[in-house]
Amino acid sequence: MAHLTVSDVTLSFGGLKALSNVDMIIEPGLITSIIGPNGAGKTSMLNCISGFYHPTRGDIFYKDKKLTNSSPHQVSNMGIARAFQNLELFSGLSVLDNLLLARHQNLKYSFLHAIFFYGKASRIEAENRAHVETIIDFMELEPYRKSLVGNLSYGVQKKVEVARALTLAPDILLLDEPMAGMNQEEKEDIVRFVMDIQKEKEITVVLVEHDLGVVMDISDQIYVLDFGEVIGSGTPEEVAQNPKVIEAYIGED
Amino acid sequence: MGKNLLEVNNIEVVYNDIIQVLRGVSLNIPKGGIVSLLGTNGAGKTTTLRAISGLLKPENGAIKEGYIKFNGTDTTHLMGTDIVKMGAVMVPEGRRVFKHLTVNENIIVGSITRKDGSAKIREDNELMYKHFPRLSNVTNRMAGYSSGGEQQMIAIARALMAAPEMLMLDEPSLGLAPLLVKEIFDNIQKINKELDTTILVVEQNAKVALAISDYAYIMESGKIVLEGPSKELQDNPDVKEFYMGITKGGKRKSFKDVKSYKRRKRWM
Amino acid sequence: MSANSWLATGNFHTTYRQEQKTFFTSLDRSVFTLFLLILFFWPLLFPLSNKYMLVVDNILIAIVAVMGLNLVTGFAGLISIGHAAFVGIGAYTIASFCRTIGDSHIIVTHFWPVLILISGFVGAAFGALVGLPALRLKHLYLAIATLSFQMIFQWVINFMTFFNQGQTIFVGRVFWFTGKVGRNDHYLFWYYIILVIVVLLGFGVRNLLKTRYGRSLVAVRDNDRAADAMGINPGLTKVYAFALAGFFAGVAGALHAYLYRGVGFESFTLHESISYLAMAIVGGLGTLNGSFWGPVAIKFLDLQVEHLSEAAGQYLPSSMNLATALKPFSFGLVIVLFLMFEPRGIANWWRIAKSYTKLWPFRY
Amino acid sequence: MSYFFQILVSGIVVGSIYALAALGLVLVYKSSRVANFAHGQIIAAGAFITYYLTVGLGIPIFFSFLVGMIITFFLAMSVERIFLRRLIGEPIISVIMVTIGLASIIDGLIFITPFGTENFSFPQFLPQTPLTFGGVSISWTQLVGVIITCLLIGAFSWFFKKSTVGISMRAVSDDQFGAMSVGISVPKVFGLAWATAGLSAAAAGCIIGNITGLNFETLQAFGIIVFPVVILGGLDSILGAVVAGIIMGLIQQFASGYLDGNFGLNGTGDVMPYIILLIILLFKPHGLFGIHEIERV
Amino acid sequence: GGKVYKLGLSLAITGPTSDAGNPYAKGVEDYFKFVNETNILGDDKIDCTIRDDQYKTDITKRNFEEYLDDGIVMYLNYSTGSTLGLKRDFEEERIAVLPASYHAGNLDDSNYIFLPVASYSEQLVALSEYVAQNHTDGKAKVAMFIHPSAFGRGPVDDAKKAVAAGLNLEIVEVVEHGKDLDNSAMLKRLMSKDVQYVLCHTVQSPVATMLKDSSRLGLTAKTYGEQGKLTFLGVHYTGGNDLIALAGDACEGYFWTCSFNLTSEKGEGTTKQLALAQLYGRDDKAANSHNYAAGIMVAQVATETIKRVKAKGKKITKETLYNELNSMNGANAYNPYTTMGPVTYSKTDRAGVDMLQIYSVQNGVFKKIGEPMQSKFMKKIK
Ligand SMILES: Nc1ncnc2c1ncn2[C@@H]1O[C@H](COP(=O)(O)OP(=O)(O)OP(=O)(O)O)[C@@H](O)[C@H]1O
Ligand SMILES: Nc1ncnc2c1ncn2[C@@H]1O[C@H](COP(=O)(O)OP(=O)(O)OP(=O)(O)O)[C@@H](O)[C@H]1O
Ligand SMILES: [Mg+2]
Ligand SMILES: [Mg+2]
Repeated sequence: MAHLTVSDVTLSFGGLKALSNVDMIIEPGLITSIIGPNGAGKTSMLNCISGFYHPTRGDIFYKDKKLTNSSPHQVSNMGIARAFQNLELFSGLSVLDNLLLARHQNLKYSFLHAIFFYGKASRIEAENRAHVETIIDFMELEPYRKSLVGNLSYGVQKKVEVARALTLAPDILLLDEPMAGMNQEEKEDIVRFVMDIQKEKEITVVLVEHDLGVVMDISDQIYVLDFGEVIGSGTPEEVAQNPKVIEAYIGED
Repeated sequence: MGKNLLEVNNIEVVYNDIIQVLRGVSLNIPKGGIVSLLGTNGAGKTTTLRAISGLLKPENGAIKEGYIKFNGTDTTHLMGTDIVKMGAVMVPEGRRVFKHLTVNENIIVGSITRKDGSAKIREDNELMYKHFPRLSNVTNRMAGYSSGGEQQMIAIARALMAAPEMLMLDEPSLGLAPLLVKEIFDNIQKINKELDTTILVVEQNAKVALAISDYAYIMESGKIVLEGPSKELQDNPDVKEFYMGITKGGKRKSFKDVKSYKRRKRWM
Repeated sequence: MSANSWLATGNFHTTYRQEQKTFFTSLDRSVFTLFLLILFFWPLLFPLSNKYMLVVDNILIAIVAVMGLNLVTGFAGLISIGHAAFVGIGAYTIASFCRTIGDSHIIVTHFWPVLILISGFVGAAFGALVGLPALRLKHLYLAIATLSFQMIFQWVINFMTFFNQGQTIFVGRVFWFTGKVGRNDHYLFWYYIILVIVVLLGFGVRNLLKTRYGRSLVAVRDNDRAADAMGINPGLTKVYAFALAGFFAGVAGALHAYLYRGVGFESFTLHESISYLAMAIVGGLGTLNGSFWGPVAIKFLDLQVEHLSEAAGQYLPSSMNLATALKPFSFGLVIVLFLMFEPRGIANWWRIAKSYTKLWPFRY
Repeated sequence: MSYFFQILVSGIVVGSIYALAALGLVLVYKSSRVANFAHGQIIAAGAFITYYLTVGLGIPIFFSFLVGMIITFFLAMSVERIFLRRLIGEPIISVIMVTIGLASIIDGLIFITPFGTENFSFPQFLPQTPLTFGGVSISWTQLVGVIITCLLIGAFSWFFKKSTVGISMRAVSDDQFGAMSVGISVPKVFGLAWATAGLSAAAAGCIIGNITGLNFETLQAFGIIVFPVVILGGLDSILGAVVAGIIMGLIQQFASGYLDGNFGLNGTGDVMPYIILLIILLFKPHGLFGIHEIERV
Repeated sequence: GGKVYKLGLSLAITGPTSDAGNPYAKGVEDYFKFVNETNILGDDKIDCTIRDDQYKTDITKRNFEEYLDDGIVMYLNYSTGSTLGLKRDFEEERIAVLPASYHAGNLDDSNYIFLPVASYSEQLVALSEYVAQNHTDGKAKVAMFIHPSAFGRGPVDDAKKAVAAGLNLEIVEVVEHGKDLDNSAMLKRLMSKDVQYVLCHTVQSPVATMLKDSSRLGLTAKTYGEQGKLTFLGVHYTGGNDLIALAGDACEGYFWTCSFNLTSEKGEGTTKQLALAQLYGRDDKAANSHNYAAGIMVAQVATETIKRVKAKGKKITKETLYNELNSMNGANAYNPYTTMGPVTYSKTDRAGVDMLQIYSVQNGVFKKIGEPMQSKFMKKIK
């Protein structure tokens, strides 16, 4: 059964249709990519899934639950994490704190425990810290652990963005252009992370990316959007042959 | 090609008085040329551009060593406004358009430092829409609602309105779809030819950057590690592998095959 | 950890739990305990006059209030220009009891700890209520909404007969195990009560900040959209921040009512709200110890300027208002200079001093 | 009926004075995102300077209005230079607090002069007989006040919409770094914003001073009263300030005309603006005309 | 060397009502200086600490505690709010207090507060009586224009009681004003209810604004009680030179009660007052202010009490001063040069000067109307 189903979603801003009648099926355990020209509605799609926008029409289901009108924290609590296209970090905090924060929902202790900081609260906080350290290891962020996120270079911030989403330990990870602003080498690193995430942690990945090389190489499934409509979908090979896609996005090389 | 328009000599930049980011960077930009600056994340490319355009101060950074000369004048410690007036304008990383201003207002703002009369400015304003016809459809829309590519064009047009001698672009291809990248870089080339604007472009997308530039620098951890005419660098095997993803066989290497170990770069 | 905890100089943590400790070393703990002991015993050794004891009590009450303000404004980033009104809510809770059951009813005089707690909760309830606009409003719009609350509060108190139209509502003298707290012991007695409350609340806040309940505050301050995506309900968190602040303010208000043995609305005006803000900022927004420094500094300054302007008044031609002018002038000047040269408040000096002693004698 | 119309006209008159008083706040906010809590003090300073010029130095009153405005223009500019420039880039709340401290400093300075505590009034220079239309009357002072308000507000609206400097002031509030990159001098913009705010404050101070007499407490209280006005209108909208000013004026006049003394209520004119403000904010969180922050994730 | 007697005064030199507090402080300061320099108490000196409380009860309380620590023998207070708020402390400390607030409530449940002059209530009732007496046809319709605070509201109930006790007028409305820029709405409303007299109990600047609006709307009576127009009258803090400064021509014909001599009506007292002001270099404004006179007056009373206790050869303590004040009546009544009549205190009457003078603005100065008078109804309703 499909993990995430987007059925007939339309999203309008005033007169502008950012998405129109989009259908998507995201299979569990795979990497699904969404591509398309700028302003095609890719980010809007992720926003609809993660609850930042609510579709004007249509529905989105996760497993059996309808999340069309859920707010972001509800979606996140269902196990869908999100990394943003434009950096949305807690820029006044250190990398470590950014990651610790992401575990909010997984920490179950009461307010009273917190005030007195005994028993449960202290134990769970220690576990939380341990978990975050594994992510820091995994994403190779050790050197930046204690530095203020706002002072890091663009590329590193993007990495923190992905790491933070990972910290949520989600079922589905939505990545919005995680490789923008990186050079070849760094892209390779991120690709490796993404593939490891998918393989080792069995997380379903939804990827929005402009680097066709990356997309074609690692996706299991691709959706192509243009002006808010799906103009093609399928395996990388299928998409690469699709004339509409070539015209709208890839261009003749 | 004429003499050097910009000369960056051995500068060192420190943030917050403690974090040293640039460790002796030198660049020369010839008049009328296109020069590209490549490098890894956090290498200090953005910092270099900030240093040249006098915008370190707001970030609590400062040039501690070395000097920068623009058009023969020492600009090391000048403020951003003065440097713009002298003719060096930067298009900042992440575009930074004025979200709540209309597209046209964004472009007009670029002319704030100019003193050559409103007629000339209006003329240039028209000219921008010739360069970026895409923008002429959306002149009265809030810039914040424009797509990424449009915002990049707005940012470039805005910078051009200052009638600069030298334009510095910080990752213009960031987040743009392949077709748009092409369009933007075509535009850059055109601007260089038609307006005779010298261009310094910082890029992650080495392929396109090397394709349009005459000369290139590669930067890592605050130092220039490699430089040369773009043509030569395009053939450098390390550049090929690390910046363009081309294997020794000349084929594009697949991301699926990336290994967890890293080959050492020869220049390190 | 090294065998002798007294000699430990760095952070030798082998488990993450050790990093959560309130005191990293025994030295820290001992210094702190000593400090507390001093706080408890000095008034016995060096008794102060009533006036100065009143000033000291006042500072402690301000610390309670500012701790609350710091949570909502410093940590959660929601500017509140109505904090004095919340303090007023606490004070008027006590006053309401006095109005309905009489100001020397046994509940007022004997069960005051319960009433103080109740005032805290009433404050929290109003805090949550006033925090509701935070679900929709941001930045200055929210700040002015809190200003509106301040104004409406003043108006209600000033016009409702139940609240004696803002005139003083008397509060009776309380009883302790030793009997009625008389005029001479009054200020000393409340010094100890408030001190205990400050210490308890201080530890409460400190613990809270190490947990998700504290972190969520900081998250909505820095980026509420990202917080939302991380599973933190930003709206609820903001309301909760206001409720927390309201609780502290309510407690402070109740203490104020008992200390002054009366409640009048002039103690809870916009001007007071602004001084609470000043204290929070001068102390250092978003730091716990700033909540202590701020009130101490501002109240101390107030006192000094008063002395100064009095002294000036003696020597300057009395036809000039110089003496009176000095007070607002220097108050403003200190705040402005502080912010110009140390926008992060006294807490920053504290941090610098601390890192200096840590590294000493090895600088850098 | 003339009861109703008189209240209507008074409401509009009072409202336009609110608008003018609020204008300075909007000007500063529009370019620097700072809410200036010292605005009331600047209004008072402007009024007292003008008073001193007229009465103390005997300068003809219209001329001293102009000079007073110009002096306040430079005064506000230097306030910005001395106190606020260092704080560019600091958290907004620090800057707001500086303006609060500034208010206190100006208080102190004004207290040194007799203006701090005593009452004064401008010499009468306009005809004393009010203009009356069908039972509704308006004084010359009020009329002139409304006209000056309209003129100033019209001028500033044009300035922000059309002139490059005006646009660049808005640009600065959007993105300071972006603005610097195109060569806008952020400090100059802030200085200009404060200066123009000072100018409008002086105008407001003179008009209020003509209506109520010169009393420091009264004048300085305008610094707070204008907050519900600008918030209702939308912090960065000049048009908003005008509309909201008039709405608030009407609310106050109608509240005191119809509510006070009738339902056991009193002093509603003081509190109604805040209540209405809260209600309207629930539906329009950016005020009536404030721009919606573009927040795209 | 002589002894030093400590007194304390806490008042609003800055903040709300400082326009009154400022000259008041000057009066107190100057008179005590004068006492010390001219050896009125022989070798003994008075040391009166004057401190600003910005009209806030909390600060007043702190000042009071400090004065107590210093060992003051008599206390001078200012605001209504703080006088009411500290009532219990005065009782506990058994210290005589002279406030600048003439609020009648100060006298309830309290034995130590001595009002220098007739209470606001008495003044307002006296004004009401004046209105009733001089109104020609039928019942006079009256509105009250009140400061929205304890200070303003206090006397309203007493005025209502007086009406209930048979005073022949109708109180149509009691308006608590705000910070209005324009009172047109209110004035129009009053007109619509056929109000003819407006009794004010607030401070000068709102009255000034109202008077200006009324004159603009053409509603101000040209002569007292003119039909279809409004006649304005007010209590102590509504009038004085500042009102004239603020309202200009609009306050012509404004009626005002005051227990102090005004410099606009030359007399022995005012000459002394002006001389004192000149001695200490006060400007004209302060010198001519009735609040300056009020300040001098409390200082005079305090000095006189000390002098009398001394004359009896007793020690100057809180207690002796308190007792001395209580016996300041009959033949012992004290007549300071600042007031309309003698100061009388007793165990049952702690309002000092009972005489009131009605003044009215004529050609830009306050002029006496009739002889000093006393309220009749106030005695009835007590
Ligand atoms: N909050 C909003 N209000 C109005 N229009 C919006 C909003 N968010 C997105 N849009 C519009 O919707 C369209 C789709 O935008 P979206 O950000 O989804 O594009 P995208 O495919 O992610 O582009 P890019 O590759 O540049 O990130 C654009 O035209 C954009 O202007
Ligand atoms: N304001 C700042 N304060 C402190 N450190 C900074 C600041 N800005 C940048 N740095 C540090 O300087 C180094 C270089 O940053 P810079 O932004 O110049 O890199 P870059 O080459 O542009 O990288 P990218 O390609 O990721 O944009 C980074 O390590 C970064 O953490
Ligand atoms: Mg996108
Ligand atoms: Mg960069």
